[in-house]
Amino acid sequence: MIWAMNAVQVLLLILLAPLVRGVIARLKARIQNRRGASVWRPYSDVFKLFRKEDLVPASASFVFRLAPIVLFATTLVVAAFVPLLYGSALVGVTGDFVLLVYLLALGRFFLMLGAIDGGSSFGGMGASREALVSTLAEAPFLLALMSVAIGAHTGTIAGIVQWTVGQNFFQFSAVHALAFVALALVAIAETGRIPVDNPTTHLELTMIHEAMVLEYSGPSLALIEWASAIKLTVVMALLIALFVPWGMATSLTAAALAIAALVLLLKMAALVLVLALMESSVAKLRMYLVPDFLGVASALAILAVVFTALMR
Amino acid sequence: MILLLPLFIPLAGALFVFLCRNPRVVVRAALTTGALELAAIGVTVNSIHSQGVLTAGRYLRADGLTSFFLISLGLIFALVLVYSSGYLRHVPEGRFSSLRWFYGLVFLFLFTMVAVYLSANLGMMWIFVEATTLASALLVGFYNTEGAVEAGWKYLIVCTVGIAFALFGTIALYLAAVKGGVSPESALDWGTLMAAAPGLVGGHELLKLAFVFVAVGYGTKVGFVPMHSWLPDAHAEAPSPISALLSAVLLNCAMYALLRFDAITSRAIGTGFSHTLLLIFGGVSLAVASLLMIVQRDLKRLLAYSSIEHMGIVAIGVGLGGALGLYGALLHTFNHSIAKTFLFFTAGNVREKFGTLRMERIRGMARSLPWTGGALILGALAITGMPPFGLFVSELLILTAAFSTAHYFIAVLMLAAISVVFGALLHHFQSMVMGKPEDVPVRPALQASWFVVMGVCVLCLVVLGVHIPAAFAAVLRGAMAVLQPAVLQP
Amino acid sequence: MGLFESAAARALASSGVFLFMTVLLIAAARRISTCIGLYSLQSLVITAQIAAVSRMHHSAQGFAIAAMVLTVKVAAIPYALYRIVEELKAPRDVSSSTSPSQSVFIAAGLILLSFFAVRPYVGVLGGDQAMLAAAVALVLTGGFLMVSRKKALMQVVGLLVLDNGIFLAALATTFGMPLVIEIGIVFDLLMGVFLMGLFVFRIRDTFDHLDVSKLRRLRG
Amino acid sequence: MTQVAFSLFLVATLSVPVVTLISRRWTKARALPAVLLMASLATGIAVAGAGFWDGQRFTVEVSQVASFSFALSVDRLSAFFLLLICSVSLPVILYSSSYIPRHYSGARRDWLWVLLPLFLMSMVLVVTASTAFAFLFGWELMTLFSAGLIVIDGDSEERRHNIFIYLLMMHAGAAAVIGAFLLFLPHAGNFAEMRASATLMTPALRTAVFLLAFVGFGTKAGIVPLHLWLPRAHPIAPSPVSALMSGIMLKTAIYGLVRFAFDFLGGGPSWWGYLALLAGGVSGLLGVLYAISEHDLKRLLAYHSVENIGIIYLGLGAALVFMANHAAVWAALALTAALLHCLNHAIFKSLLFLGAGAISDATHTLDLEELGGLQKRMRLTGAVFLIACCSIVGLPLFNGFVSEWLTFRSFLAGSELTDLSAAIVLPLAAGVLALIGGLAAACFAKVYGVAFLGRPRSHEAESANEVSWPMQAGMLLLAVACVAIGIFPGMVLGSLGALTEELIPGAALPQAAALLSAVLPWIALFVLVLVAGMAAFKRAKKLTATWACGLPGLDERMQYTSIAFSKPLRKVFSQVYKADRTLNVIPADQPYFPASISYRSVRTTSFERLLYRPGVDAIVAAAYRLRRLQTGNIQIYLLYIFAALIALLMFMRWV
Repeated sequence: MIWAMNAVQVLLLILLAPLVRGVIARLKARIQNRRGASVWRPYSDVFKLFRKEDLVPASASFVFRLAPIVLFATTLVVAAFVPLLYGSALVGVTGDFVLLVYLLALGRFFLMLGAIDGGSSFGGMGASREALVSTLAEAPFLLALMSVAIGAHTGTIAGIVQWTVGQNFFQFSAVHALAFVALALVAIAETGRIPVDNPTTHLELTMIHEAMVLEYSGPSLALIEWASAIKLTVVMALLIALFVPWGMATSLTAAALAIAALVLLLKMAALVLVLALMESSVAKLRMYLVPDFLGVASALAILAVVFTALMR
Repeated sequence: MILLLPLFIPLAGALFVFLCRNPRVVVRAALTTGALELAAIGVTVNSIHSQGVLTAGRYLRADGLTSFFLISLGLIFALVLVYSSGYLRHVPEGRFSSLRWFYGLVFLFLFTMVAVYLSANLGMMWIFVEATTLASALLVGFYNTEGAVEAGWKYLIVCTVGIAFALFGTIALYLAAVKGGVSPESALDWGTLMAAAPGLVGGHELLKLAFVFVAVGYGTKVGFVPMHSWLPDAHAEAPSPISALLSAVLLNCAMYALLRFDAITSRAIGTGFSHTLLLIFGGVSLAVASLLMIVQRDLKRLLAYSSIEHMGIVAIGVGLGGALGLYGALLHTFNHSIAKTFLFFTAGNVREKFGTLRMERIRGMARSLPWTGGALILGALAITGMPPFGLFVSELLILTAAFSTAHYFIAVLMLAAISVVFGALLHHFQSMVMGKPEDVPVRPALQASWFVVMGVCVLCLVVLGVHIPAAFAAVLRGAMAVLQPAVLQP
Repeated sequence: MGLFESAAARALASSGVFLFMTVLLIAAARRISTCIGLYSLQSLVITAQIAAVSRMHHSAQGFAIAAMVLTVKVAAIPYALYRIVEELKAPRDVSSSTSPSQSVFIAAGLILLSFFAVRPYVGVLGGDQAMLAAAVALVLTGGFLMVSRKKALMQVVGLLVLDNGIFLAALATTFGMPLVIEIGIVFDLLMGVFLMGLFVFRIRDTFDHLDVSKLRRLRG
Repeated sequence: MTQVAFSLFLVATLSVPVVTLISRRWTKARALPAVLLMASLATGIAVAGAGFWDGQRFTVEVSQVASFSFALSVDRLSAFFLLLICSVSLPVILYSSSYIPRHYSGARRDWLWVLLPLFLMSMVLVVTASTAFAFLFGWELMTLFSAGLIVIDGDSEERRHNIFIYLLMMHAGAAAVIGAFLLFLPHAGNFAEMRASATLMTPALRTAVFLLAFVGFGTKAGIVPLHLWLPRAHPIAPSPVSALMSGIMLKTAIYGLVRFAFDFLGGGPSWWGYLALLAGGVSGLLGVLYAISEHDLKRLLAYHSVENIGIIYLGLGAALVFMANHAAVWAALALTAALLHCLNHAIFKSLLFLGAGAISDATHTLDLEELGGLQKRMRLTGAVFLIACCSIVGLPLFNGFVSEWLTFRSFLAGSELTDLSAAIVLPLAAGVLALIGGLAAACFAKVYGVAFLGRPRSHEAESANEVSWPMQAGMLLLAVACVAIGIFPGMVLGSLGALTEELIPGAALPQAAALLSAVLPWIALFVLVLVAGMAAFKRAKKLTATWACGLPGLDERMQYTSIAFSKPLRKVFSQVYKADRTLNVIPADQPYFPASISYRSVRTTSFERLLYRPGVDAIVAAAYRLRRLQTGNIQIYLLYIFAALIALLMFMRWV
């Protein structure tokens, strides 16, 4: 029963991910007074790409083709960490935040290699910039998660969520606020959204993620796109689960789950809206302002950790 | 009467050598005499260990300490003779600097040193220590070059002045003994003094005075800073075999005299004063010598300073006192003698092949002279107390003594100084051995004698590094038993 | 001032005064040969003292020593030194780094110093204070000569004076050491002087001068 | 039984040099030394395994023949490090058996085969010694033999300078180690005595011992700022030797520190731990930052040794802090993490150095800017190098991750401590570790990407070929070890737990073991997913040219170089590098076209400049000042004597 539940959660994440992306795109378009594409557009993109053939640069080695698969696989496992409707997850029971962070790092590492393997200057540029961002993002990511974990006296995501559900929202410490902001900033950097990176840019010199995948096509590109969609959704779900898990089902009854699903949808919608608003109101940062951006995140994360220690 | 043997053989050898004119005969005679002398020493040592203290008349005496120093003397001397037979092939014929004179003086030198070891009477001992200076002065000036003459003069004057103070010290001790109720004619006999020492407490001040003078006097000969000034000059300018003798035997000889006095003094008025003095001298010598080694330009001068450094270490070992310190110190004198002989022989080769000892002119020995270069590196490792060579053991022993008696300052000083020395030697030798040989000298066939000598040295060093033979340990214990009748041995 | 008086008085009282005079004169002397002569004189005084002391103690040994000292220190060594000076055919001034007058005053100062120095030991060492002081004074001036006089030979002379001092000290404190020892010491001295003479010649031959302060090839 | 096997192992290893010299002229027996050495190492592995997994203890006592009390004994700790040495050096020797003959001939080859076993022997001596003398004996020899191995590789002014620095720093470090041992006197006979006497020591003495050990072993381990020798000495050795030095020799220092801090002293005040944490953090960060700025592969790897030693020190520091706070369980966790990282680093770092050797073997260069596209030309080498990169970066599925994960967990556990400072410092240390990990990832993405991926940047890289099979086999073994430990850490963790329980009284290793055993299956699942994915998406692929914005003539020189790749990070952390850049522009008559611009960016030497130079200069200056006292003037010399006499007489009056 519970396993099935967890499996459902993962499937939900994987399948809904492109939709989330589509919704964000559509919302942004509306905010910018454009009609925008259909919210199902990402699905059709993925399917189309899967049907196309794989163009591989002559100079590339097996790493080039391995990279998207690894990226996709890691993202899947990460997806299996996060509780959505019920306070448990496939890996979430035992998989702790360190593993989560490092799995993402694994995927990213291979994507960077794949980008370099392309043999063009853009791939190298993208990888180099990705290296900068991810390097600086890793510490605040871990620290923010850790501050929460310290509060919950456990390292596993599901454990943290269960603990948080047990708490009262209104007597929440500043720690969570700090950690939340830090994690949100990191999430933006991780998922390559504005102001750190612009997923829809067509100007090579400003790209990070897009520059890395410039050489990819067909199924490989499909995997990458889907993976990044899942990553975005997972991170959002993670934010929700860690900081506003209330409304999750406490018992495995259909009613409870239905309510939980509804609540989750609302939360997601709110988060999407915020994201869309922000992305259309903020300008992308210059490359060398990103460190400052992440510096703020780090500072907040450190404060969060220190406060957890002080406020025991 | 056995004791007369090691005394007369060198005298006879010297006489014979002086008389005969044919150089080949001279060398043979020298080697035979050396062999005989070695045998005589062997017999003496053996009978010391079978019968205990030997005496001949009132003025000759040999005990465990004697035997220990005689052994190292005999060994080094044999090595030096063998090496010289190959080394001194072309000597400047001149007054006092012919092959005859060389061997003649060498044997006189040997005689004086053996006499120092065998004399029962501190006055006698003084006379012969002074005699060593006289016998070796001409050898130092052997090459008769500007440097040699200058070095010889300085050696002669500085040491004589120093020794003069030692005489005053001896007199003061004599006085103290006489006042202490020892009969005047036997008041300089070491044995008697040792026996009477505990009763000499009356002459407290006097004994201190005596020891100060003796320390300065014999210390000059040992090469303690600041009385060391003669040492680098003499070692650098003398022929390499003589440098080896000076560094490996003469310094020990002076140290032996000092040990005798130290034993009496510390037995009479406690170890406090004399050992503090030795620690001071040792520490200063160690520090100054190790620093000066950094800035040397001449290979043999460098080695000379390293001798000062090691005498400093020995002094520290003695000064730390206790069984461990003394054991280490004695062992260290032996190890140092061998290692330093080894290095001076190597330096001799370097000089012969490169015609200079200026280190900046010597490059790329690894290519041009692989054996000599290798020997240089081995010697450096040995002298800096690296395993598996003997000095590692003895230095560790002395350090152990320092730590276990909580002389942390001395210990730190010693560790630091050893590191500095290591750096200095590494810096100098590395550039000599490595690099491109500027002018590759014709690689001359090395003497078989050289290989023999070097082989023996390395063998001794390594053996003493990994395992101290029981017989040798017994000798060491015997020597310590003489100096510290009270202290129980390790 | 009183101290100087007392020092002078004691000195007069004993034969030490002669020694002090020789010391001062050597300090003042301008020519090597003068110094040698003064050294011989000094040794003579010491011989006299030995004789006196051994007369007091009725020791035949003492007389033997006296005789030996007479032959070696009063006759042999000075003669040998004279010959060396003759042979060398070198300028005979002592070429001091201090002017004669300065040297005299320094020597006088050293004599005073020696009186101070021996005072605490008189009790311990026993013996006549004046003689002790004289001994120390000889040692000090010997050292002073060796440090201040540039001529190689003068260093020898200084060494001899220093040695005289120690000899005298031995005499003053213990009435001479066993004969054999004394003989050995004197023999050493003889050989030493011989060798030094030898080296003086070598220095002359190799450097064409006798100025030891210029022997500075080996340093560092 | 094991004792006999151990003695056999020692004798066999020692016999290799002899065999080498005997069979020098005998061309048929070229492989003999290697084979013999590998056989003895296999024995060593067996012995060590028995000691480590079964916890057998035994002693080989040779005091009666030695000049000092001299005994070798193997307890779990020794066995662990013995296992580390043997199991890592076996593949390295296998590699060398082909590498050495390919690169060295005649006397140099013979010397290598003489010195290699002796070097290994000295390290074995260090980790199995149970008396101070035996330890120091091996300690000094280890330095000498490694230096000898470096010297063989060639000779130049720079190399000589590097060797000089290496030997000098090692000697100074050894002096500190000697001090640390001798402070136990009079109870320094053997380790058991020292352990017993440590409890009776005064706190001051214990602190002195710890600090001496910390400095002495830190010098060998290469913690900042004592790391000066490491990036100088390791790159200039023959590649297999670099592997041994970086992989194993550094670990002997960790062994020493663990012996002292945990076994003898049994922990101390918490500031010891903070000191270790500080050293670890600084070493880790600066090590990886310096590494990023390098493009000489071996020097880059050497700097990464500094980084990984830093990570190990973080673990040790955490353990010390926990012990000071009486949290034995967590201390065990942290110590296990540190020890496991020792093993992991030994494996992947030697693999990386062997890979570097293979690269230089194939392309005759180690400059990243000259490489590229090797993956297609050296498939196996590339693959194992990739595995090594993943391991050192600490990515899941590879061994590096396991130890780093344990370290993270121990940091998290730090928040449970009641001591506030510990509860703040330890979790923050996790941030430092995360930053280190991120930087390492960037660095190795650069290394592997630039060296093995994309298009070849030089003709040598273009014409590179796969290396000989023994070299491949050696590297493959290590790579397998990386993955095996990465997926099934239980193999070593159990016994490591037992080991830490021996070292830390009252400790047990439940959490870590439980957590890991819980995490493991999911990692395995992840592997399955990965494989399945690969199988699923085997689709038709078509080779094309790289996209060049529709323009022709995209050539390999347009790829990102290693310098370019690391530029953003170097810009962000410019404070670290700032010290040694010099840009001098010589202006000409026209304002915008200067006559010449020369830009020079030296490898960082700020420590040398600020820390070492002044000290060395002071010593040398003192030496020259003393030299002036030795004026050739004999009269001055006499004056010295008189002065000494007077001084002593006065001294006498006082005493």
